[in-house]
Amino acid sequence: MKLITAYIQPEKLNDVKQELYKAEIHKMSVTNALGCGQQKGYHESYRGVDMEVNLLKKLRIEIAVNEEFVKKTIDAIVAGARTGNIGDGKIFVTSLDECYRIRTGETGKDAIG
Amino acid sequence: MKLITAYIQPEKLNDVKQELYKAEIHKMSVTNALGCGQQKGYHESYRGVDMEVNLLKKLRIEIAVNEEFVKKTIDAIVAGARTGNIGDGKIFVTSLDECYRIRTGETGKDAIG
Amino acid sequence: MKLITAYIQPEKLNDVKQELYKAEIHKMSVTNALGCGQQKGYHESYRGVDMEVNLLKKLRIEIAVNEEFVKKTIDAIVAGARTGNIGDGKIFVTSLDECYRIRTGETGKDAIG
Amino acid sequence: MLGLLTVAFPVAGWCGDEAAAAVDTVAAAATEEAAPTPLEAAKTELQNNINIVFTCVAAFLVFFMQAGFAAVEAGFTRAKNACNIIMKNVMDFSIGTIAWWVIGFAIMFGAGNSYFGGGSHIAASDYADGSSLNWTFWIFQCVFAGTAATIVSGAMAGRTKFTSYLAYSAVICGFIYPISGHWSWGGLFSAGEGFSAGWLWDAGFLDFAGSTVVHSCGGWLALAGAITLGPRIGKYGPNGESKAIPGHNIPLASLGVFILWFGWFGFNPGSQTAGVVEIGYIAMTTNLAAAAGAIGAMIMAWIKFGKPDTSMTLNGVLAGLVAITAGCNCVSPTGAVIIGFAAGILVVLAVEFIDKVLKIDDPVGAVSVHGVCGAFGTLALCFFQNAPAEDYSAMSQLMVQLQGAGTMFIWAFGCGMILFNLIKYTIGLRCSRDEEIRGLDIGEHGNEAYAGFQIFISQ
Amino acid sequence: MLGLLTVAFPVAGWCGDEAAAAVDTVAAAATEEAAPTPLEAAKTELQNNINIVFTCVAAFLVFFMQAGFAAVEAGFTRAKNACNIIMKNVMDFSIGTIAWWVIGFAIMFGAGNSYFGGGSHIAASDYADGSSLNWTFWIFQCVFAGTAATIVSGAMAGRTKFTSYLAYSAVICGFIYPISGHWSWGGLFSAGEGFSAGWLWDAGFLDFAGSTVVHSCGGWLALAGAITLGPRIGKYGPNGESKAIPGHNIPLASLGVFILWFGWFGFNPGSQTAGVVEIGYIAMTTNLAAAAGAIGAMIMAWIKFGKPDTSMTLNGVLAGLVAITAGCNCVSPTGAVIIGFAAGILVVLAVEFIDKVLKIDDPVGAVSVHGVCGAFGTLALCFFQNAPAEDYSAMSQLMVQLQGAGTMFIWAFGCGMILFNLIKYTIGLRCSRDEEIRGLDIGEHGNEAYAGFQIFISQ
Amino acid sequence: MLGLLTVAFPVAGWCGDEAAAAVDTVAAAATEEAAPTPLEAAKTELQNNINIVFTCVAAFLVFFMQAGFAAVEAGFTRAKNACNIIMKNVMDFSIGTIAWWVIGFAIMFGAGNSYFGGGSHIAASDYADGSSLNWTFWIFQCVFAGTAATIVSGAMAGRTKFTSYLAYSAVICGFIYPISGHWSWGGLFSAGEGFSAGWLWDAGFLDFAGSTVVHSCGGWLALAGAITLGPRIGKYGPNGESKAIPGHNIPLASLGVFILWFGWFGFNPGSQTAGVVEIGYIAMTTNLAAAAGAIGAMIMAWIKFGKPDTSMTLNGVLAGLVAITAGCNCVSPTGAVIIGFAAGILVVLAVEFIDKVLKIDDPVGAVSVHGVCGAFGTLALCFFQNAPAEDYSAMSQLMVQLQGAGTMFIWAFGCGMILFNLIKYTIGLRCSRDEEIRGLDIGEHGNEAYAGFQIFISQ
Ligand SMILES: Nc1ncnc2c1ncn2[C@@H]1O[C@H](COP(=O)(O)OP(=O)(O)O)[C@@H](O)[C@H]1O
Ligand SMILES: Nc1ncnc2c1ncn2[C@@H]1O[C@H](COP(=O)(O)OP(=O)(O)O)[C@@H](O)[C@H]1O
Ligand SMILES: Nc1ncnc2c1ncn2[C@@H]1O[C@H](COP(=O)(O)OP(=O)(O)O)[C@@H](O)[C@H]1O
Repeated sequence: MKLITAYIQPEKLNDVKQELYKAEIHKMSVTNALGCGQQKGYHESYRGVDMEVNLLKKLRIEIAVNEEFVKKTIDAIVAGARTGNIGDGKIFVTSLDECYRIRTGETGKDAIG
Repeated sequence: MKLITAYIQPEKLNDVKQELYKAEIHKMSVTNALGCGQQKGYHESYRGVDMEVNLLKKLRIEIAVNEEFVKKTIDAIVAGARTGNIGDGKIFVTSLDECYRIRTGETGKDAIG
Repeated sequence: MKLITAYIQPEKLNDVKQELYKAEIHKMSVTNALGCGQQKGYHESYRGVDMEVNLLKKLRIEIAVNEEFVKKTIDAIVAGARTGNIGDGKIFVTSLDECYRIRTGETGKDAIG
Repeated sequence: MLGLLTVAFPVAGWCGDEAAAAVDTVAAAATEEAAPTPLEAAKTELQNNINIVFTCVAAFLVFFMQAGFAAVEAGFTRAKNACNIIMKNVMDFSIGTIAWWVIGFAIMFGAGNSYFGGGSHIAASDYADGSSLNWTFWIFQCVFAGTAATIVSGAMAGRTKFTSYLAYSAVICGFIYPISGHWSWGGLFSAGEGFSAGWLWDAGFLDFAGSTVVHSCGGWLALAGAITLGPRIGKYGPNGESKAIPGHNIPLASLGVFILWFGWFGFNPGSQTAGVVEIGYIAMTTNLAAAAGAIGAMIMAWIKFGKPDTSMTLNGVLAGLVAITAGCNCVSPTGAVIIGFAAGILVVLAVEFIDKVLKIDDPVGAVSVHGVCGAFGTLALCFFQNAPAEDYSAMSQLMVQLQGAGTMFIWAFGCGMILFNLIKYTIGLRCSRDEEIRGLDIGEHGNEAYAGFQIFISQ
Repeated sequence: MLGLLTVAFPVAGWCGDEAAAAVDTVAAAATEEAAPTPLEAAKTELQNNINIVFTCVAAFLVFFMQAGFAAVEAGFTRAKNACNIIMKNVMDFSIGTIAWWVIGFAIMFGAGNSYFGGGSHIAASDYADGSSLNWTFWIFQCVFAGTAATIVSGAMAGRTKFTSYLAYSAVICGFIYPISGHWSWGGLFSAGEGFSAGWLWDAGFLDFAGSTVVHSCGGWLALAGAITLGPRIGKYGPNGESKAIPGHNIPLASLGVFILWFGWFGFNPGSQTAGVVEIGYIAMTTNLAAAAGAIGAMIMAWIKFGKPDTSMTLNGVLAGLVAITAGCNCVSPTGAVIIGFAAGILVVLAVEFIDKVLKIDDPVGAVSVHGVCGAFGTLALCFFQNAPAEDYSAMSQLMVQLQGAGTMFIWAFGCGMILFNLIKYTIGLRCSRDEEIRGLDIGEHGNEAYAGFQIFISQ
Repeated sequence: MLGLLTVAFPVAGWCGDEAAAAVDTVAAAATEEAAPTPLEAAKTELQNNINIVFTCVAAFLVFFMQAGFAAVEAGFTRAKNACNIIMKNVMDFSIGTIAWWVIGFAIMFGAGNSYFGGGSHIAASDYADGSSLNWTFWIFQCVFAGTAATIVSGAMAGRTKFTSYLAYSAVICGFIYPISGHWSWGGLFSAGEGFSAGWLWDAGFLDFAGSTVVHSCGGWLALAGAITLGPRIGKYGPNGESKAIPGHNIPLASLGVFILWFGWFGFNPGSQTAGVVEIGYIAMTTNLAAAAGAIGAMIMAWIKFGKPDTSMTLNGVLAGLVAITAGCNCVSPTGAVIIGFAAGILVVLAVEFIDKVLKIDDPVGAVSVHGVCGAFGTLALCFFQNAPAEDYSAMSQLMVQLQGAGTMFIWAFGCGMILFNLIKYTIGLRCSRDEEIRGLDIGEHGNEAYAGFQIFISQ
């Protein structure tokens, strides 16, 4: 089992969700995040004082999947989130040792879906 | 060492906290999240236009523990969060390679508690 | 590749960012979090009813790095975040199996930077 | 005509017995009135226009208090119920206005006996020639009725079914408030034969701008509502200990309190319904009491809880305002300060008592502010008369005031218990558990108050 | 002089033909006027001061509606555009005030013929001796012009270039509004020779406080703006289906609606520009219509969408207020309730129709509230006259009203299409795609409305 | 009596020498006064009631400015200090009201010499027969004192100990403001023998509604406070470079600015303390200056920072209003536009200068808006007189104005430095570092302003 964590542009969430649905991945968790990377920030100013904003608004998506779904999931995220512009985001994959469904007590592969 | 990540219903936080205290687990971090899974969303409408809300409010709890605490922790979360209804949430367990306490520089098992 | 997750005091973000820049680590993602640990909470009261607040405001930083950067990153975070007071925070390190850059499709070491 | 006016509205009525005499005088004035000289006629006409201008503006200010109530109540409760609170505030005034127009005004000021009006003025149909103040009086009284109605929503916040709340609104503005209002204020407006002052007015009951008539009425109804509903989920722990459920937007609530303070300058001076020298005096006592109320509540909260609590201090302002309302025209400036200060202290104690001892969940403190401080102010005015008549006796006035305040408690609380229980066992008073947990905004309205904002909801 | 005053401002003008007669009477009055007796002179002077006081206060209330518009529009749109909406509301009034001072007032009330003023009063230079109401009239009309201007910003929210919006503001307050305003209201202010009432006034067109003159004017301009701009990104799906883009702060919007309701008590009764008995009547009809509008919209939304929608109910209040504006002085109380209720229903249907059928993106419903309900109210008053003249014919009045409302549609919508397209093809009307996605606050102003708050922006 | 009234309050005093003459005239009028005819008596009485109505309403509007200040200051600072700012605004007015009642009013308007009053009217005890305006005058002046007091809180936001702030509030309303106020305005209210106009009034100093007396007073006190406190943690970087600490709620701040603009229609026209034709004129100049101020600040910010900054534009509105306050009754419309526009430009420069050059941390710009623009407006009025007397000399008036504005700077800044340093070295002026970092809401009040909202606090 893998845990897939992706940072994407906020306005791409709907597209990503749709691609995931197409790939029959229906479960995920989303968090608000701020990111900095290659994407240039922008300047705000407040009362005449300049501020460089380099923590940009991003969304963090977390999806736990069984091995056979890893590629499908990553492809779906890329399909939904890619614009080709700097700032499109990253996908991180880590190993998931165990997974429990709180409601039923199921574990492992059964619990993920 | 393991990193335990749980998604629970927001209103269950206090119960989970209490169960964790009973199990003598006093450390955790909590984030706001939105989740979708088997739980059905609901409909909002705004000015006559229907919107299906399928990202539901959840809380994400992260707890780093030593091996001997893993089961206790998971049991405590389940005890606090289970209602038996769809949407109770998931628990994910990953391996933690290392842990540092910023204040003291301690590492590993000592740093976790 | 490692995924470094740190919880720090919110007001230390700028210092941590600066130390990371000095160490030439320019990428990270930040989330709002609440934490409880050894640090004592404080009391709020509302309309005469006391509330103990033991989930304190923290920031969660996530940085994916190649092995050779792990120590530098941790040192930088510690340098920026340590005050010596309880509540300075924790750093967790997990293994990263894979990393993708959405924009280009690059993977692994190339994708991280 | 000016005679009629200045008598029928207790201009500078420092003391009680004038009130009792008023209705007779009106009758007398009607017969005495000889042909006025051109100067007198002109003066009457102009003064009447001055009165209309001031009373109209005051009515607008009182209307604006609706915004204040909405903001205070929304700010002091949770984000997930904010749309619902707002809808309640918009709708209680809207439905209340219509109920007032159809029947409420008729019951309060129409022809009738000293217990009940209703013999004329239904739907404002035969109203036009009633008085020189005319329609201005109607709108001024309409916004007063709306104030009584809106007080309740705060105490019932976060768990009431919306349809039930709508039903309640119509009944209070159409019946409960105007009936008891007639007893104290029915004599303010007389169109001659067939009209009668209320029995409390006749008894010499003093309540210039409505500490009892408006605020206690709303406050005791709120008490009945909060009791019938029961507390919000999570408000009391397993051992009955009170838990804090903090309000989500204190800046909004404070804006609401400032709006209410502002509106009270219409409520109290406007109750003079005349543009005369007394309105400045009333504005002064009103302001002194509000300021003293804030100070009293802040100090009391500081002593009891260790820190100067914001929401208690804001309640203190309102407590001072409610308490001075009955006597704003007749107490001395020093009296106003004392009444306000005491009300500020009282509201802190009352909130604690109701919350921790009675274990009644009143999210915004409506019962303490409007019920308790309203009754307190009604009684307190006896001891701080600015210029009492020679034969004035504080104790005998106190008896009358006790009678008035007590009657209101029995009437409003009683009606409230009957009404809310009726609703409870017919259409149902409380929303479902799930709806309450998710928030009434989504459950009742399918809306969200702060779309996009990340809000931590663990309660 | 008092004669002039009470005639020139249609005091209690229940019906239409008085209006037509007014200008002649003014002329007549000017010649007839013999030396007034000292009593008459004193009375005139005092009544004039009463009028000034009331009209000034009313002007202040109407000014305060700017705050209401800003809050409603900000609350009903997304957080990322909140600074921009606010800047638009501040600047349209500011630029509008200056444009009004330089040329607008002159065009609307200056010397001229029945189609166009402008022959005097530029920059208030030669204005001082114009009328007994004098400067009070100027400020009252200034805030009216500001109201017409600010209506548009809501319909164009979230995608308009800021500079273009500034340009638009100057044109509407300097030209579009005063020209059409002159047709209906030019005759309100006459300094004698060389001045002329407008042709719609002469035709007997009734629009007491501006359902058509102010609100429809703004509403149809808003329609032109929304059409020319096109919808916000993401408002319509690939198949043209409408998507909801929820407002970010409903409590703020509701505060705005209460402020507008409050301000309307300046707008409608203030249009009497006199402190007389009628202002109370107008306040009553205004309040009844607003309440009925809320009820109508709530019921309609409940029926159509299954739940009582908050933002629609708030729109219902405004719909009732806009609709009663034209006839607030002349319809019966029952008429006011009916007009308000119908407007509440109408606004829900109009919002749906414009959004789902015409597919025009009007984020706050400005076209439905001000355009549609303004026109509706202008026509509806024909059928609910409180005390019509003997020879009054609703149908013939309806023809006149149709002429007035229709003319306004052609004028305002036409001017709007020309103006906005001119801007579109010169300085550009719409901001860039990137700017729109990130939000106008950062793009246009480099500011953030809620610094520090975590806001989920997936739209 | 009417004579007394119209002289004692500078009705239409376009120019300075009338003021100097006023006190003598009052004395003269008192002796001359023969028995008035019935008509004269009636006219005096009615006009007096008109004045009371208008002045009361104006006082209510000025009171409402407290809500505006609270909203502006809360919105322009960080969320973690919002409860604290609100408590300061509620309490400075509350404590200020009581201090004003006890001693402030007596010092400013009681019997005394031209430097100091205080010989009567303590706690409003012997006040009743003072003047025909009576209590209305008291409440109007009370809310003015509250305005001066509340200005300071914004400049000291985010780091001041709450108890210290309470102490300060009592001193300013009880002593600092009334003493200097007596110099310019003591002559507004004379009860005959033993009363004396202030020396600045005698010198012909013109400050109709308080650019200097109220706003500069507050502004220079704010300067002293901000200097004594030092900047907020994180406001200046290691090399002294200024950092932005963005306000957390710009929509709230903008609502505050609209409320202030609205309230200023009480502040300026109300200073006429009479319901006469001039109030419309004053409303017009006030509005023109506010609008021009917004435009001036927006343009200047656009030029200097590349984009039209929202908070600067909002400050521009206030700058225009503060600047016109001194001369609102005597400058020409064009003059009002110029003064407002210049103040808008000036405020942007002043904010930058104070922030970046002087390195004084004034979170909301109170010093620039009230201090700098108040002084500017006081001087500027010399050059834009609408109808100057034949022998009027702008330069000699300027000398008087410089004397008045300069005196106020020395007085208010001096008193402020003494007072704040006294507090600093006794009870302490600044809260602890930890408290400041966590936010004063939790530290001082144990409250949270936005419970549940996720707020990113890295500053
Ligand atoms: N090494 C990293 N660790 C954590 N988050 C990262 C890392 N690299 C990128 N991110 C996240 O991905 C977002 C996009 O990255 P960026 O470098 O701006 O664009 P791109 O990936 O297209 O080159 C960042 O804002 C950040 O949130
Ligand atoms: N595979 C997954 N990856 C990430 N988050 C998940 C996954 N499955 C469930 N979740 C989280 O757990 C929550 C509850 O899951 P859901 O399927 O609705 O209920 P249940 O687990 O009771 O069947 C979801 O809202 C989501 O936040
Ligand atoms: N075992 C853990 N699991 C998850 N989060 C932790 C853990 N220990 C600490 N944290 C996070 O680190 C923060 C600081 O920890 P705390 O124990 O208060 O101080 P310190 O680490 O200085 O002893 C906590 O508020 C929490 O967010």
